Amino acid sequence: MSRALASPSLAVQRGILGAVLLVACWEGAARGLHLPAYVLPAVSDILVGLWSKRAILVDAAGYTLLEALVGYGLGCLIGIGLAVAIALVPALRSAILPLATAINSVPVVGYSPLILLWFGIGVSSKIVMVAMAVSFTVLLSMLAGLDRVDRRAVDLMKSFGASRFGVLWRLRLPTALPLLLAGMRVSTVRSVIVAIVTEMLGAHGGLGWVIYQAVLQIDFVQVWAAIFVASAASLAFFGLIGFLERKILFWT
Amino acid sequence: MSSPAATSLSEGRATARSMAIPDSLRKLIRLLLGLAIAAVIWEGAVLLFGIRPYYLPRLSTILMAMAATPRAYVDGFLRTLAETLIGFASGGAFGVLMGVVFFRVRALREMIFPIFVVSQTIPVIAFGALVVLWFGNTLLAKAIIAFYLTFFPVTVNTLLGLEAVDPKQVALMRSFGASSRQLLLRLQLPTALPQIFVALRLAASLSLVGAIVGEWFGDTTGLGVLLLQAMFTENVVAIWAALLAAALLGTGFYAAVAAVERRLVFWNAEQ
Amino acid sequence: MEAPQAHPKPEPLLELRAINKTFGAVAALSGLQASVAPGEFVTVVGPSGCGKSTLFNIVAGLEEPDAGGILRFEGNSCHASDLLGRVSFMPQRDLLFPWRNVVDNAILALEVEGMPREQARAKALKMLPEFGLAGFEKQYPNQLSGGMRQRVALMRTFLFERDLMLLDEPFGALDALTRAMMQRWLLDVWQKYRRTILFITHDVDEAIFLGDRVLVMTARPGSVKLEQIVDLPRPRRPEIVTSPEFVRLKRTLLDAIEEESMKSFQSSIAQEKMP
Amino acid sequence: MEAPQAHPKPEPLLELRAINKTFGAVAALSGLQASVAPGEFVTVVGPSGCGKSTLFNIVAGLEEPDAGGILRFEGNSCHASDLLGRVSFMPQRDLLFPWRNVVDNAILALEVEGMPREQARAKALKMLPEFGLAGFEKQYPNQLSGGMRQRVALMRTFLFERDLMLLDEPFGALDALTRAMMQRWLLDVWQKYRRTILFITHDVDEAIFLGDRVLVMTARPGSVKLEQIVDLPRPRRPEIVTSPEFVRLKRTLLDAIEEESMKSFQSSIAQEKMP
Amino acid sequence: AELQKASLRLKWLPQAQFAGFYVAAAKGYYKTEGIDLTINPGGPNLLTENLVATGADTFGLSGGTDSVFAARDKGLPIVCIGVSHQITPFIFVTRKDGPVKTIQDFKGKTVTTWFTGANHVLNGMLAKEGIKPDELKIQPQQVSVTPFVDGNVDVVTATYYNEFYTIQSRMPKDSLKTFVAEDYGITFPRDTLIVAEATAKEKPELVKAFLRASLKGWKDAFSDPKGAVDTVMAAAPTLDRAQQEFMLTEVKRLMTAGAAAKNGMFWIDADAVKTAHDFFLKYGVISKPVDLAAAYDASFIQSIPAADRLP
Ligand SMILES: Nc1ncnc2c1ncn2[C@@H]1O[C@H](COP(=O)(O)OP(=O)(O)OP(=O)(O)O)[C@@H](O)[C@H]1O
Ligand SMILES: Nc1ncnc2c1ncn2[C@@H]1O[C@H](COP(=O)(O)OP(=O)(O)OP(=O)(O)O)[C@@H](O)[C@H]1O
Ligand SMILES: Cc1ncc(C[n+]2csc(CCO)c2C)c(N)n1
Ligand SMILES: [Mg+2]
Ligand SMILES: [Mg+2]
Repeated sequence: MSRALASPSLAVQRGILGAVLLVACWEGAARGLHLPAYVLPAVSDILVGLWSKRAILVDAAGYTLLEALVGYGLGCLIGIGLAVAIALVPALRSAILPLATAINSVPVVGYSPLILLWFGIGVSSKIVMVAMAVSFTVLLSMLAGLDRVDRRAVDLMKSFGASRFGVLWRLRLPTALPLLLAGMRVSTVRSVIVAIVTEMLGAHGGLGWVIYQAVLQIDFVQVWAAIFVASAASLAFFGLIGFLERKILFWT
Repeated sequence: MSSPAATSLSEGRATARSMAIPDSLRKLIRLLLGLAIAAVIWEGAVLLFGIRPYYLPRLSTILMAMAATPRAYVDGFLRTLAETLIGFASGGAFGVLMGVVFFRVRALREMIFPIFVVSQTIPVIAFGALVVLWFGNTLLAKAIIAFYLTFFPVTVNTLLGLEAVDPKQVALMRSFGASSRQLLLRLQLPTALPQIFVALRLAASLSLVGAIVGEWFGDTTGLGVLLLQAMFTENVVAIWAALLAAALLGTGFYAAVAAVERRLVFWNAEQ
Repeated sequence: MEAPQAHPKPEPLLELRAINKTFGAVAALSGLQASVAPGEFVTVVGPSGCGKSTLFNIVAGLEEPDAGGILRFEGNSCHASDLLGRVSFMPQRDLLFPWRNVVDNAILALEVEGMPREQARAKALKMLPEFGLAGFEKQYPNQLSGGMRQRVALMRTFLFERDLMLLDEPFGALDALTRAMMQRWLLDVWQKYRRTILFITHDVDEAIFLGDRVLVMTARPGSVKLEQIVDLPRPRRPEIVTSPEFVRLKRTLLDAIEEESMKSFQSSIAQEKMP
Repeated sequence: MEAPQAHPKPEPLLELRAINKTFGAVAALSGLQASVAPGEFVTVVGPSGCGKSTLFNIVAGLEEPDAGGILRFEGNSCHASDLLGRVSFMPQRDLLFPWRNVVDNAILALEVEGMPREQARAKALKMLPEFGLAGFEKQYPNQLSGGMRQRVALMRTFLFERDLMLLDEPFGALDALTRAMMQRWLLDVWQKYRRTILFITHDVDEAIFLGDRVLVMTARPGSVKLEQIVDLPRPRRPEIVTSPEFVRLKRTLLDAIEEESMKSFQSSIAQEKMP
Repeated sequence: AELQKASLRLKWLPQAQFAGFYVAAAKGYYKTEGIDLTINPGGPNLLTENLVATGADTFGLSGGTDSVFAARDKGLPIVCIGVSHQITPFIFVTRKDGPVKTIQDFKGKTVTTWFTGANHVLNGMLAKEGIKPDELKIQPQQVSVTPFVDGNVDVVTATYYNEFYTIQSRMPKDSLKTFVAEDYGITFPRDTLIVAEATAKEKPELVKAFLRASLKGWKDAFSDPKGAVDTVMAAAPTLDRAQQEFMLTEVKRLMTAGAAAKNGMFWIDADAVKTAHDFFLKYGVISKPVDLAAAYDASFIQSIPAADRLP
């Protein structure tokens, strides 16, 4: 990490190099092999398409990001809350964990008919779906982090008369932070995806809706343009949490 | 091992040894009992509160629907299980491999990791046609989607675990003249193992998601097919039946991964 | 200053009787018997692996002894876990938290007690020079030397003011002078606040120099082999170590320890021969 | 047996000149100068936090000194990193791997060298009784006492047979007899295999008893304050500690260390007064 | 002779809507014609036109005339070789006792529809009545018809053979009112059989053989609906039999209506196609005129004796 901070510009340069190489291969393949748009459109065509549809895409991205962010926040709260509850009341573990696993082992999209039914086709169903997907990842990561604690350090805290909560707050939480934040970082991307996927099954707007429409109109340039926007948004989100992670975990 | 186990450890171990079989049996009984209670609550709640079957059908109705066409569920279960396993194994292996590669070759990491992140932002279902185009309606296609969903969390956690290794322990190994391969196998991977397993447990669920979603691209058997079928015929009982089958598969697989984890990561957390 | 009463008073602060503790197949303590009077300074020596740290874990409330033993604190029979929060305990390994700097590690116990952080920090900052840690308050544990880590752990324990202190080899990683200064400091605290101290060390000189009484433990399974009262006058000057009484005490204790150490090596050799 | 040459020979095994090492704002070593002859047993003492472990880290090849210093090994000028794998090093903290049991922790270095695991295990199992660890081969580190952990770390180092051994407070957590046995054992190994040993300790008796030469380090930033040749005959009997030469040496060394320790406390007090 | 490998990509999951193909396969009609046919189901986000154009599948039962136009408009090299549903399968459903009595009443109401083709039907009907789409609240329709059943939506889109059945089964008898495209002079034939241009050009015999076998399958399906549903349910056992039987009846009606009554199944009604095309062009659904002769090749279906085509 310290190394990364030492040469951020180099890291960025390499990242850009990687992206440029990828784009060059892509463009080369699409143009060189004369791939039709319904197989793989050229990046340049996608970018042109993106620019011409920018108004729609920006709108849609805002819509999707709103769902993703709210769902993400909610999911993190639920995940952390459940993990903390389990840490404070160990008896809850055998009640919550199998249930959470069972719920999570069904693809979120599997619930979509039920969730769409219960929460409607609007924003709230997407938020619920995102929150479900995020909360499990966060719960698992957080629990693993909480369990990673050195038993003797817990003993020490107990000898100071620390309550379960005291041990949790001063010892287990800091120990869990690296894993929790890694889980939260991975979840950023998932939250955007789940929002998009749910939108594809029924929505008033958003990138998923745009993609769905475009697929059916056989407009693959627009599909890719929307994907580009989604990627950019996810990346920014991922980067933000990664940045916070580095700020918070100064001791690692 | 968590902290409260400390004092009970010795006693627990002694009793466990003296009656090992009853202990595992007791666990099984407790599990079955838990399931039975949940089933009764479900059935009772629906009857008692008169929940519309459209929202939540009775469990017995669902089970009867499954019993009416058992082959569909058994075949679907096995097919999806196979896809999940292949996707999980390959995704897990590739994830760890990439974690190690990124850990060792920083330049590669800085170049490719962002692309991995980007790849994860692509919703596969937008590309159903491409998946069928490239991989056909084969088992492989589903396994690849499962793979695609699983490898990334494994890579992230592997990387994280490898980076969390105590530099003093690394220094010790290097003072023994350890090659970087030995460093990896003897110190870094074992240290990262708990973290890797967190991701693998997550991947157990994600690979099932991948398999099921993969079956939505024009397949004929699998839990995903049953789910889709039920979803679009608005057959709520069948939706729940497919959900239950998927939950059974997912929970079982998750439990298996967790059991392997308990075997492999046996040591107490220590700094 | 008068030497404190070394003989157990009618009502000891801590009383242990017939304490056993086994870990799986390993018997760590067996039939251990001891009592500590209020205000007493008791040092504990014994062969490595004989169960000293295990004893401390029990008295700190962290491990329950096997059923059948009797544990009394302030006259009341109790479970080990009842002692949690009533004893200030310094474990053998420092267990500093890597995300807390020196000061914040030191005030951990105070924070747990509920003291406002700033007040606790101010209190700790004042003590840093005495522990040779001035100027290091902002450092993190991975930036400290072994001895410095130990001093931070020690400070954390001192700030947790309880009647009974358990110190497990607190000066193990310190050089002679730092150790001497810390010893002096510890005696000050002990006398000023009349705390009761149980102190594990491998240094027999230290055990005699500090203690009212030295407990020598047997080889594993540990019990008390010898209770040696140290009736040297206080305050004790460093020169005392060359006094004949001191040397005599040291001889007695060394003999006892060596006999036990020998046993633990023999027993392990015997064990090795017939596994 | 003849006492080894204490004066540096024409070609020392290890030579350090003008070694500096700073960590951010903290200067750990400054202008350190030392040389070690092949087969020599050199002990190092000094105030806590003066840079002893830092010095060892450099000689073990784990940290590069600041630019400008000179480091020579077997007559060749080299980088610290060139020493990796050529020096057997025992760090101050035991650093046992929690997922390896006693035997497997002990054979770590052998495994790294490429010895088949079974062969390495057999070799280690034979040594367990000598380290008082017989019967504990299957235990995991969290089931060991502090002293036992240290002995496992020590064993791991001994099994890594190199000409130069660096031992950072190897006997810190051992009781008197175990320590004496380990000392005897170490001297045996040293004489039999003519290894060169650098040995950090806080116990001045130990430093004199073991060493051909004692290096006393200054307070931080560390350098060598005093090189005291110990010309006591070998083999040395335990009784030697009461001999007048021994006591004289001890006095000299203690004075030197205390002067430095005092400095480090004063400097930290000074620091504290004007931040 | 060697069997020739080929695949048929359906527009949706196995159900009685596709019974004829399953019956033909089960009875070995494709084999008799020298084809080793795999039937691949469709699904959400799978576009039959795309899979056929790229060669992933040989034949496709695709969305309908509208999606064939769109595909040709985007340059996908596919040809329609037959049209299954001769009349519009979509209807718009409202409550009899609700506020919507005529299509004029759609104004200001909540209407849900699929944006996969049904929306064009709706727009066409509205246009004929001089209603602008922004005068009503058109919302995307989700999988479920529950919002309509629950009264949260005024008008819902349905297929005769599927959603309409679901709605009827969940609401009182005769409580529904429907709006039918044909009543407003609009017909969007749907469920088109397509092949890649290359297949049409290079393997005309294969295409004909496929049509012959499929027609036989369909005729069998209509003459023995119970047996046909059995065959379909062998492929998808969890389906609801009653619904499938209903579906087959409705599909039969759609497939044999209009020009098919006279010319037989899979007939390409050039007039209906042209009307639909002109409509799409007018409303900008396609960017430029599509060469209808190239997009719709009736020669294959016409080469089959009329007796074999008539149900
Ligand atoms: N990684 C690091 N970052 C910052 N400062 C460090 C680091 N490592 C050591 N130091 C500082 O360098 C000085 C010397 O440390 P070192 O560990 O060498 O001391 P030592 O002589 O071994 O002490 P002890 O006898 O207590 O083990 C200390 O002041 C310590 O704070
Ligand atoms: N958690 C445990 N599980 C199994 N055995 C244990 C455990 N803790 C301690 N033991 C065993 O109990 C015995 C006593 O250990 P303890 O740590 O009390 O020794 P000690 O007297 O403190 O030794 P040292 O002086 O080396 O620190 C040892 O043999 C050790 O192996
Ligand atoms: C996402 C989605 N898209 C389209 C339809 C329309 N539809 C209803 S039934 C059916 C298949 C033929 O019966 C089709 C295409 C839907 N329900 N869901
Ligand atoms: Mg101990
Ligand atoms: Mg040190």
